Amino acid sequence: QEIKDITLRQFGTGVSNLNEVAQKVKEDLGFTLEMTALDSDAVTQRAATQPDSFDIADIEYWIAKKVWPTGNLQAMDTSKIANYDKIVGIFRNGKLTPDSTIAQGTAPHTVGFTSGPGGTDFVAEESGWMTLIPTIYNADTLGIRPDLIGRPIESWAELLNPEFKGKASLLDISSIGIMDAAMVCEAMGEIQYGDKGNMTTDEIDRTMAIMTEAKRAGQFRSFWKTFDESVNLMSSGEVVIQSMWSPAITAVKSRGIPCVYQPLKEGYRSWGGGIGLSSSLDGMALDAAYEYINWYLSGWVGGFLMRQGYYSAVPETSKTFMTANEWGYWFEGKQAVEPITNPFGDVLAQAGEVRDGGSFEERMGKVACWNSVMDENQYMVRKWNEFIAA
Amino acid sequence: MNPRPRSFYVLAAIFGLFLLFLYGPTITIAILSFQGPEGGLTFPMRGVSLHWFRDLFQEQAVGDIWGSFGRSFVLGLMVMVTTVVVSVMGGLAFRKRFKGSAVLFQLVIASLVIPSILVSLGVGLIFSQAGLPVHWASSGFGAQLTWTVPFGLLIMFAVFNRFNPAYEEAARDQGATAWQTIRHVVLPIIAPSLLGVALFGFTLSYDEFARTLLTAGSRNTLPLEIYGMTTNVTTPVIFALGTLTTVFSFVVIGAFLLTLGAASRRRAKAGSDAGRAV
Amino acid sequence: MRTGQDLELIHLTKRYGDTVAVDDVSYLFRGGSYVCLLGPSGCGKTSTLRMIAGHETASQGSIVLCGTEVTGLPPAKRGTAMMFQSYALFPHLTVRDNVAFSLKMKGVDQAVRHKRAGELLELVDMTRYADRLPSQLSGGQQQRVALARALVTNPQVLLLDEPLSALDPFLRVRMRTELKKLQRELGISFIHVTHGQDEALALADEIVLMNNARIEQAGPAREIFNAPRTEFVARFMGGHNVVALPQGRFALRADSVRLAQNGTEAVVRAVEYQGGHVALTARLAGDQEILALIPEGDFYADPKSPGDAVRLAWDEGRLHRLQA
Amino acid sequence: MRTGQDLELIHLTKRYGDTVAVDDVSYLFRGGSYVCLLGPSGCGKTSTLRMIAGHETASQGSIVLCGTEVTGLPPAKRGTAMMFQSYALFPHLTVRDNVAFSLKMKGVDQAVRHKRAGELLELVDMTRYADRLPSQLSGGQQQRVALARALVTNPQVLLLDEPLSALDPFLRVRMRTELKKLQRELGISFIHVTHGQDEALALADEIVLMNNARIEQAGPAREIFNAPRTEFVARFMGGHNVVALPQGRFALRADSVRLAQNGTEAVVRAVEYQGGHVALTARLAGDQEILALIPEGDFYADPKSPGDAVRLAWDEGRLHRLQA
Amino acid sequence: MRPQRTRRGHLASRHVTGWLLAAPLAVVLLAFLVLPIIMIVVVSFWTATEFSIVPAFSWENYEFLLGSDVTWRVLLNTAKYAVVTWAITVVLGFTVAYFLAFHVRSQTWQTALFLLCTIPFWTSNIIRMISWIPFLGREGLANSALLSWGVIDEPLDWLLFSDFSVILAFVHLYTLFMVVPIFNTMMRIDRTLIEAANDAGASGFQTLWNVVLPLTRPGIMIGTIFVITLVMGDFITVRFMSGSQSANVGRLIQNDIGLLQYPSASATSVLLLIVTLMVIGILLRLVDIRKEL
Ligand SMILES: Nc1ncnc2c1ncn2[C@@H]1O[C@H](COP(=O)(O)OP(=O)(O)OP(=O)(O)O)[C@@H](O)[C@H]1O
Ligand SMILES: Nc1ncnc2c1ncn2[C@@H]1O[C@H](COP(=O)(O)OP(=O)(O)OP(=O)(O)O)[C@@H](O)[C@H]1O
Ligand SMILES: [Mg+2]
Ligand SMILES: [Mg+2]
Repeated sequence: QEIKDITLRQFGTGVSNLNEVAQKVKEDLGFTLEMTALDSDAVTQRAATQPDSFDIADIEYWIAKKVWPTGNLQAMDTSKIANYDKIVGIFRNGKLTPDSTIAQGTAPHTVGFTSGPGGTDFVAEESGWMTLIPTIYNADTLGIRPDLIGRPIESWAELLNPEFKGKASLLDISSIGIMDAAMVCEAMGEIQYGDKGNMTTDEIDRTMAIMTEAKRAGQFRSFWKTFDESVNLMSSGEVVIQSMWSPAITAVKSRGIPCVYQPLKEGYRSWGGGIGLSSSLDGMALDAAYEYINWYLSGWVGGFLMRQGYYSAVPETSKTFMTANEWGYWFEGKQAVEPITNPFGDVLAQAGEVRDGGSFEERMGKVACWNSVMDENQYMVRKWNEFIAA
Repeated sequence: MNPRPRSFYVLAAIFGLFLLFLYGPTITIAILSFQGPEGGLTFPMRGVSLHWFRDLFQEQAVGDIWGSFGRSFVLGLMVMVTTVVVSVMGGLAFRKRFKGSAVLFQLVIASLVIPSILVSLGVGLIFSQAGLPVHWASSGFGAQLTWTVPFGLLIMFAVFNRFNPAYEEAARDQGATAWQTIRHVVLPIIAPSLLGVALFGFTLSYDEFARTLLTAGSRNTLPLEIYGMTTNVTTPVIFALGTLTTVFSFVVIGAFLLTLGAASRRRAKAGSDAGRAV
Repeated sequence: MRTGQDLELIHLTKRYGDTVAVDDVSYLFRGGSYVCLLGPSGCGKTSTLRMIAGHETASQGSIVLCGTEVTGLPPAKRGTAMMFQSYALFPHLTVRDNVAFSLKMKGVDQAVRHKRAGELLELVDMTRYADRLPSQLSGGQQQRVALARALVTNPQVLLLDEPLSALDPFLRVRMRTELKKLQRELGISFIHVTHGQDEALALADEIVLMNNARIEQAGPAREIFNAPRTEFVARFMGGHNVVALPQGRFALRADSVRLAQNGTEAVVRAVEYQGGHVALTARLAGDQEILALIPEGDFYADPKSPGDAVRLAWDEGRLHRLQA
Repeated sequence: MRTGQDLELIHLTKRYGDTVAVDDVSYLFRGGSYVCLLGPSGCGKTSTLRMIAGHETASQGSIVLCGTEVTGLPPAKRGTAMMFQSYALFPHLTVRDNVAFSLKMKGVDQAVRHKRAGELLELVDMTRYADRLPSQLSGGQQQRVALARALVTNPQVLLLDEPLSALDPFLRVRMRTELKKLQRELGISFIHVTHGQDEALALADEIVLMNNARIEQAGPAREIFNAPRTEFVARFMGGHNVVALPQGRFALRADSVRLAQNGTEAVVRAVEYQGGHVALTARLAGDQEILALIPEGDFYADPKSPGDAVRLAWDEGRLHRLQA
Repeated sequence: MRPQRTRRGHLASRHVTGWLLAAPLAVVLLAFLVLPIIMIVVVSFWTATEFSIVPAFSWENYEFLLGSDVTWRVLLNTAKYAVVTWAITVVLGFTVAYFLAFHVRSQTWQTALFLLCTIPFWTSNIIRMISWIPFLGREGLANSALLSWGVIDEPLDWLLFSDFSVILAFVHLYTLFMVVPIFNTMMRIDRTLIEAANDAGASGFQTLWNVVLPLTRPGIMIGTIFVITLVMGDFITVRFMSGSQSANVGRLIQNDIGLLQYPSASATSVLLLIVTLMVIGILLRLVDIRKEL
């Protein structure tokens, strides 16, 4: 059997399951990568219950907290990963720079390592066995339509500002949505959380009470669950302020609609994604999978994703696949010197514009919390259901 | 022929509005599919072009429309054939009023009314607990059958309620075996209804979402794929797909009606002097 | 006078759940005769015929055709053929293919079976229509095709369930002549179910009159009409009065009753013109109704209307004693 | 002899696309008479009746009832009522509610309409069944209910489309007596569509015989039977031979033909027993077929079989000259 | 073929061939309906961790489910959607079926108009659902049309992401399920009954109310069964069209599934199953489906 006969089946959400990546894999590595895009619920569900239906899972770190203990994924030997040392600190020891504080929530490094091959636990330090290889990550904040709002927005608290009644929206993925809600409540000064990533039942109750009241008052136009919904809500003018993902804002902008990724004084809510290997993967296919991971971290994909507004786990390697202008704009937060385009050729920014939120350090250095799975997760889910049904 | 009463025009207007309502989304889709390359899924229109129709035949950023279309199509055909076969056999069986048929009938009704997500969940659970791999052609196929087969069966009930058993007796009288009776008499006579069952089975399967959701396995059917595509920026390309589907359906149905018309005209011609003699 | 072609029913019974549709019927149908099974609705005619055809299993008893017990055989193995009430022509097959159907089932070559079908269509004078579909034929034409289809298997007995009921009266009379002619030419037995006594009288060599799942009376048509055994037979065959006299009940043919100067007093109730005759219903003292069939000429020489008083007379010799 | 109750059709025409179903028919139905519309299938009887009822619009011409032009009026405003062939009883309503239906439509109180329905059920002798559903009635009973329902509106004209065709022959004869009786009692017009000439003869004061969308002949029943105007009438009414002689075509009643020692030579073709008579069909030289209706006694004194040579005779005076 | 086959033999063969013919049907239903439902019932008594289900008997799921007022609120909401959708589809479906059955005269036209109604259903439901946003949204076709006609001054918000839009989508999706059985029953109404009513002086509306409607009841019942079950089991329409702002039972189940809470999802499913079967059970008492087809 030759490597070009191998087919690896990868699934994930449409965020990173891009066909261009598969094409490039075919070109560079010779084997076939089959991409299946699913919605986020289905991703979790498949990773947790159908280990035979995939070879590579492209999931988020907080989901790993649920999926890893099932044993459906296998630990990865860091020694086989060429660029391991160049992976940003966030995914290794939690610190962007040696003196950063670690944000609240399920920080990626806390679920990034396991005790060894076959392990279903998490260990705090770099054990040499990784659960997921980080791929992309970003910091999220509120997206706004400056043309329809017409004034500066500085705080998460604005989401519940009655001024935007019927024109606000929130993410309806409970684990993430509650974080945004917590950011809002904290910004309003209503609640002081011990750890937003791991709330007490009391904190959950109070958060949901505030949100429920706002919902009943008609604050929200809609909730969204998929990337595309958030884009449509924003670009159709249904909503002028909502919690949003950075590339979604980019997508709205690429249609020529003004939309701002609004840095806020309370900081960002952040997330990271990574790829894991199915435990049923072995032999040549496993070798191919390692080859794929190494390739993934070697820069091309990083550049490709960075151009859409994500960050690469190994920025250094990506740099070689980007122009100085691009690197300056996307990573260093500098003014563009020429028009900036996304990988599909759509112009996103003209010369002279700067990226919202600034440089990599400015963004990722101001993470207030990570998407997470709480100890009181089940309780939180039920409360969230109540909120939706209210 | 009597002149049409006033109520006809009122009802015709209501029917027209109903059609307009049914086609509302279809029309929106059609309009939006002709946007320029900057177009999104919402109004206002951004340019006018055939860009998205061209794009439909190229690879998308996310997902594999034609691959999943192929799977949906194959699955639709599998479901269609199975539905026709199973419901014809079932329809024949129920005419025999065998012991236990009442219970089986209750099950058929249950299958029809049980919420789709339960079937999806249940089949998914069974497969995962039994350690079987879920696949659109196994678990997905089965889950869809719980919906199409009862429908097909109901149609077969309607058909056999109107089927004159004298045809079968005549065939038996003429020395046809049980199988020959079915093959040469029953099936040809009910063939038009079978076409209906087939069409129905295919349509229901082709657009089935809930029952396939937890049972499709590693590869998506078209509805799942489209749903999955919404986890990234979806472009008017899915509207182009919708428009193309609609045009295709019009062509198919138009052809069907023309054949029907031609057949009846041919028949009318052949029998023009029927009833004159004797 | 048994022949090799006889059809015999021996203690034949048919039950549907609690209903007894045919109750212990025994009868010998002589080969080559035209027999009508006659009786009111629900008396078991169809059930009997279908048991003979093999489309219904007998609950008890047996059926013997040409000396062979056929009770358990499938329809096509019995030497019978059936013509269905609504003809049951296969709507998707042409006239020719309908007729050739049984041959096709036997695996006969197309050329051979088309030739044979052609012969039968010739017999029923339908050659011209061989390529039509049944829906393109009139009722009478359909009937002939059905006949041809039934005869293609060379049956010893042809079974017909109300073959004429779907036709209009004009056609009905014409087709019954043709049926009778055909039976005579072919020399096989026809068993014909009907509930029209005129049809039975016109066609049958022998009438089997059923009532309540049993045979009430059987015999040549004239015998049944002239010598009804029971009141039921007399009433059902029509044209009879049933007169209650001290000596018992008697049947009196309506055409033996006449208007006379000296006779029993009666009051006219209804007058029906029937072409050659007038049917006059009158009530005698004691609420007895009498039907008189009076030749048109006689009646209109001195016409009566409902309400008129008349005198009716008949010969004592025309009274036929009824057994029940 | 016009009365105030007359129904008149004036140049009435009905077209369905290219087919002309009723072609320029004019006729005066006298009030209080029983008229049968007779004719072969497709001749336009139903179309005529439905135009009178108002269920079909006339393509041309007009309909005048009791001096009022009703051509454009809705059915219920015409003073006609219709009894449908298959009765068209509302299956979800009881017998009483069926009869009371039109009163309910008028907004009549329940008590009043039930009383009136009761009277009509009394009239047709169906009081006992008032609470049944139609499906729980026999054919004859359903017919009476349909009759009661049609009569509840006190129509001047009752229209009946083949009212007896769904009944078995036994019941048919009984019901026709009742229809006639009822018409006489009510004194209103009945227009009764049928394609059975025996039915028409038995019931009608006047027969309107249609053919090919036109009236072929109309008049009292006896006149039609005894003096057919055309060959079509003679053949359709039955019991007639049409004889071609050098002087022209003549109708000859079958009961005027007798077997005789000295008569025209003929060969027996078919013999049909008909109860009191035997219908003997024989062929004369020159392929002319003659039907002879011979009294049973005479025939069986010297029975004939198909193929026998016989001699047939008739009185010249019985020949009736046909106009076409 | 034995010449003397006994009555019993014949009977037995009827049951045997019956079951042989029904075998594929029985297998499908057993494998993909009965077993899964049993599985759901069993799992509803298990417990779950974050990531897997634990086969240990427990009432916990039901305790929570039946103890929470969310359940009841959601159930009520589900019922509300079902009832409102039913009411609208029955009126609309009846009207459309009435038009097709009684006013469209040729069968070819009936077929053609019917097929015309089905064409939109060939486009994926998801695509159609997405397209409601540009149709009903603030800047959508409906609002811009109304604005340009001067009917309204401001875009209507309640056209989208509201109970209105949910019901609208349901009506859009399921009216045809009402039309077909009603049409089927209507076509079997003897046309002379209408004439008889006419003859009795009934106006068009009186005929409709006193004759057509009662006789169409079985069709309405069958349509009702379809619509009620489809709405009760739906989860995707409610989510899309309410902008995730309202919930029905289906969504609760789907949420639980998304979070891998299978036992809890199963318990909710069992509840939904019981409610659905009860409603349908009642409806089935009012109509004999097999006879009415
Ligand atoms: N399949 C059946 N199941 C139950 N009862 C039946 C069945 N077929 C006939 N019967 C009953 O058996 C009796 C005789 O029926 P059959 O059809 O033989 O009567 P028939 O003489 O042919 O009547 P008709 O003149 O109305 O055709 C009737 O009471 C009928 O209701
Ligand atoms: N609705 C219609 N559309 C087209 N042609 C019709 C229609 N109704 C009747 N016809 C035609 O009009 C002619 C007369 O029909 P009508 O029903 O009046 O005949 P009929 O004398 O009642 O016949 P039958 O004895 O068979 O009932 C026939 O040729 C028939 O085919
Ligand atoms: Mg019968
Ligand atoms: Mg007619």
